[in-house]
Amino acid sequence: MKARVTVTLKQGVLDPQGKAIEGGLKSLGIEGIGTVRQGKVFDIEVESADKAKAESVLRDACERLLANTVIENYRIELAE
Amino acid sequence: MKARVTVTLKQGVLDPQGKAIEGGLKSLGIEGIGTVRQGKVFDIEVESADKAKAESVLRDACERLLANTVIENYRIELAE
Amino acid sequence: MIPNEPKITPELVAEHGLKPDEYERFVALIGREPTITELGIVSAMWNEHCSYKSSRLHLKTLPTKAPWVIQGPGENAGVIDIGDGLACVFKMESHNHPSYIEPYQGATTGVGGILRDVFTMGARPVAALNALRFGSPDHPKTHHLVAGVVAGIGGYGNSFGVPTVGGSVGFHSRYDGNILVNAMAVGIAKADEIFYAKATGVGNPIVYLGSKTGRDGIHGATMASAEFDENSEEKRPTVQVGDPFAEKLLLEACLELMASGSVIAIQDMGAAGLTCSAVEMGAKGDLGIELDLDAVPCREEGMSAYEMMLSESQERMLMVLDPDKHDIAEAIFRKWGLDFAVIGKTTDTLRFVVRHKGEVMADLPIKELGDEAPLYDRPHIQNAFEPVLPPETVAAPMANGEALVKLVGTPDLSSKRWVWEQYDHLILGNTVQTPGGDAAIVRVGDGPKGLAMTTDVTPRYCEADPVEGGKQAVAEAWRNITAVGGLPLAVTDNLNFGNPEKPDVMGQFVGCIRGIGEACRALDFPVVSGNVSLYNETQGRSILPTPTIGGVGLLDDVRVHATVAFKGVGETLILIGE
Amino acid sequence: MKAAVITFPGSNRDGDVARALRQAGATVVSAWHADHDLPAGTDLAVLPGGFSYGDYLRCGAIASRAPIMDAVRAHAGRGGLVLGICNGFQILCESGLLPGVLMRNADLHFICRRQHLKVARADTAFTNRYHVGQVIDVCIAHGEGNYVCDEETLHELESEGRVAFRYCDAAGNVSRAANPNGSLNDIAGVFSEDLNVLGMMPHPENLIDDLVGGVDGRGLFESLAAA
Ligand SMILES: Nc1ncnc2c1ncn2[C@@H]1O[C@H](COP(=O)(O)OP(=O)(O)O)[C@@H](O)[C@H]1O
Repeated sequence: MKARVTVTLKQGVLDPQGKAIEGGLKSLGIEGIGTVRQGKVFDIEVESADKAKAESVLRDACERLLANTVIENYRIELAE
Repeated sequence: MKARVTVTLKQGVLDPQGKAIEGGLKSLGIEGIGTVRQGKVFDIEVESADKAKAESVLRDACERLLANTVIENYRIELAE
Repeated sequence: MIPNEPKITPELVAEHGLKPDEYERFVALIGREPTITELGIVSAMWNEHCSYKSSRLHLKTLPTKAPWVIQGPGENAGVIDIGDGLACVFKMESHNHPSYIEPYQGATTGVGGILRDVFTMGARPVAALNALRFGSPDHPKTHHLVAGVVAGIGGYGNSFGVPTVGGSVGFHSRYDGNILVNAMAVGIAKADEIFYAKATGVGNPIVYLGSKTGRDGIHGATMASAEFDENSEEKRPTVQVGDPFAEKLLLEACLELMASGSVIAIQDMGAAGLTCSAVEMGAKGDLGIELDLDAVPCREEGMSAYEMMLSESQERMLMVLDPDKHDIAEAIFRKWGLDFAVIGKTTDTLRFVVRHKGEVMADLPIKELGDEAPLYDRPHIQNAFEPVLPPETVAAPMANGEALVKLVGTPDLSSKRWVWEQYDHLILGNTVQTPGGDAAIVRVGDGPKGLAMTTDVTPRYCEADPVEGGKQAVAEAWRNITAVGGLPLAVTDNLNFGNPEKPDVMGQFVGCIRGIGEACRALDFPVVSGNVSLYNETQGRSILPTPTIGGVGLLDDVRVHATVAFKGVGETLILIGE
Repeated sequence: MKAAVITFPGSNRDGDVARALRQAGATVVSAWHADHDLPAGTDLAVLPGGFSYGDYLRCGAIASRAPIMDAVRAHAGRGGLVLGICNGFQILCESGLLPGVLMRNADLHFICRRQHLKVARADTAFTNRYHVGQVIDVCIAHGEGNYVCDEETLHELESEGRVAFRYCDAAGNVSRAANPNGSLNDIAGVFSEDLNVLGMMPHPENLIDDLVGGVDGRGLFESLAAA
């Protein structure tokens, strides 16, 4: 089963990446861009065909490695 | 308008980071994970309220900075 | 008029870490009930970290003077004269608690803070060191903490562009729930171009520099702020995120600005950011300060005065500017892409006045905020000493070889290469002695002078006998510097202990300081800066007493130095000392 | 030889490379990322190491779009010399002046250590003080030095002799074990088609002094100073 995990910074946490990218876009003369916040996606093959099982494996992976839950949120989507 | 840009590595491009994460998950004893590919998301505020306009600004941003189109694909989603 | 919302309750006072009698003291000082912003301000000024209320009395006993000391403790960093018109500026600081919560960001912001302390004084950082203590290697959290802290220290220093040239790493189960991350920075400045925090002149602009202010690191009493929605899906994290890129720009902009002659006084925004920096600048200069928070560059919308005054957002500075140089200063900051805003002015009222949206949110006597902070002579006792073991009662090892292998295999004595290879220790091209020697050596500019530096402490000695342990830490730093050929000049310290309200912990603290003082006096090795970190304990169990000593020495000709490596076959080994 | 060292926001080895060039006898001037022109008379444009824009998007990505880069492109187009070290190499790849990309080190850690390199080509303006096969001892300090390109490009680089240096051990053996970051074919540096642009991950500028580790980096700067 294919899954996508999206990890984003919690609200209020400074995002130096996003800030630098904003600046980069401005200096390229690209107009009309407000704030930018950067996150990560992980496209993951999960061996299990059982949705609930796959989700629990991914949750474990997020909590323990993929996301830094002190400052990041994560979201798991499973492909149909 | 809020938008999300997702940048992922093209198929066939090596992803050392994804590989290392796979290894990391294994060594944590998390079972049932196949390949992992890592990408980026950008949550962007676009000033324009016009969808077509916003999309063209974002496309420009992707082509010129956000994605390295030699190795990366991008996808633009606009919030309703 | 001063808005009095919300009402100050005993719970709110407690959430701000103030004891009832401390709060009484504050009310008596200002003659009325404080506003929430004022409560926030005093909680920041009177906490242990800013006021040194438990340690001040004892720190005063340390020797801080010598003919080569230009600036002792009390400024952002200590300054010593190294000849040829140059000064060495250095300090060490802890970031223990944040690093336990989020090791990567905790370590980065620790490194960022100490680098700022050094370049605020006009010095260009030339080296960084660190002293780390982790829990037992088998503890489930240790692996994650080590990996995160080391990556964070490297992540910040490497990007900022300072070589991380030395440090120490140790493991002990007493740090399981409370690791230590002590970071030291060393910089070089012209001896007659050191910048201080003392404001001068009435009506001079107070300028805000660097990154924008967010809600980072606002502790404890966040619920006190009107905007905070307790039901919001996530509790706002209080973790600060370091931005070494912004800091690098801030460094270059500040040094350029200082060279332009526009800076009257400057102070970095560290703990309790705007509050501590503004109060210190005013109080040191016998001046009042007025701030208008509407001008503060904010990263988030709807920030209250309370939040702005307590935010610990990183990579920010406060400065008193020569009013005639406004345009020059602004141009420099714009060039480096940093925020620059006049947010207030100096006054002759000796009041600290904070306005927001046209209202006065705080109006406090500026000198008393620091001078009248509580001062405690906390009770201290000396734990019973462990009996000294006569050597003959310790069984000789079965085989020396085996014993050696066992020793070499212990975590504390293992190779630290994995750690220091993640630090750029070669940038700037002046690292004469890389990690792996007794002390690091960094050439000063194109030479011939060099600086030797080291961080040392052996916590189990300090636990067994605080006075002797304190002395030993100083002596080891001294020896490490002399061993590479340096003349030891001065130290910075980072005193990491448990809860000072416990007499036995306070006893360790007092004992170690006495030992450090005695050794420094005997060796003519004054303490020019330092940091105290108390309340390092979890579930009532305190860490080992860990007074880290950072020593700095001078090599007049850096080409003449010693290294640990054997140079050839058949050389004579000589044992020196008892 | 007049070398212009370009400072981007976040460059941090600009001083180091300027020192190495000066010591080798070059005239060194500085250039600013926001400038539209290189200083008049520039023979060599240098993109130094560092973390331009924090390396926050992709290493070198934002810097590669800076105004000065148009001037660098034009300079290279005229056959002018361009040297990119570490972050400079990343910027050159992002700007299209060199093929390929630099990805995270295979073990994901930043690595700073001494590193041996094997000189793969010595008949260029950058490397003529070395000889082919020579093993030099410099240092690396990077988190993203894993050189990756597609097969076709790799074939081109190899068949056209455009690899400048490869990672090797002290004895000169090029091998996976001596490769610190996982880069393809152990590539540590590559040339442009006309051999006038060099990008490399290691830092020869930090090995120009016996007191600070050795002098194996000097050859590069002496080659350039004489060019
Ligand atoms: N956290 C660290 N950061 C940088 N260098 C370190 C760190 N820890 C240890 N080192 C370096 O590794 C070497 C050996 O460290 P250590 O085992 O503590 O040795 P010693 O007890 O001889 O000082 C020293 O040169 C020291 O500077």
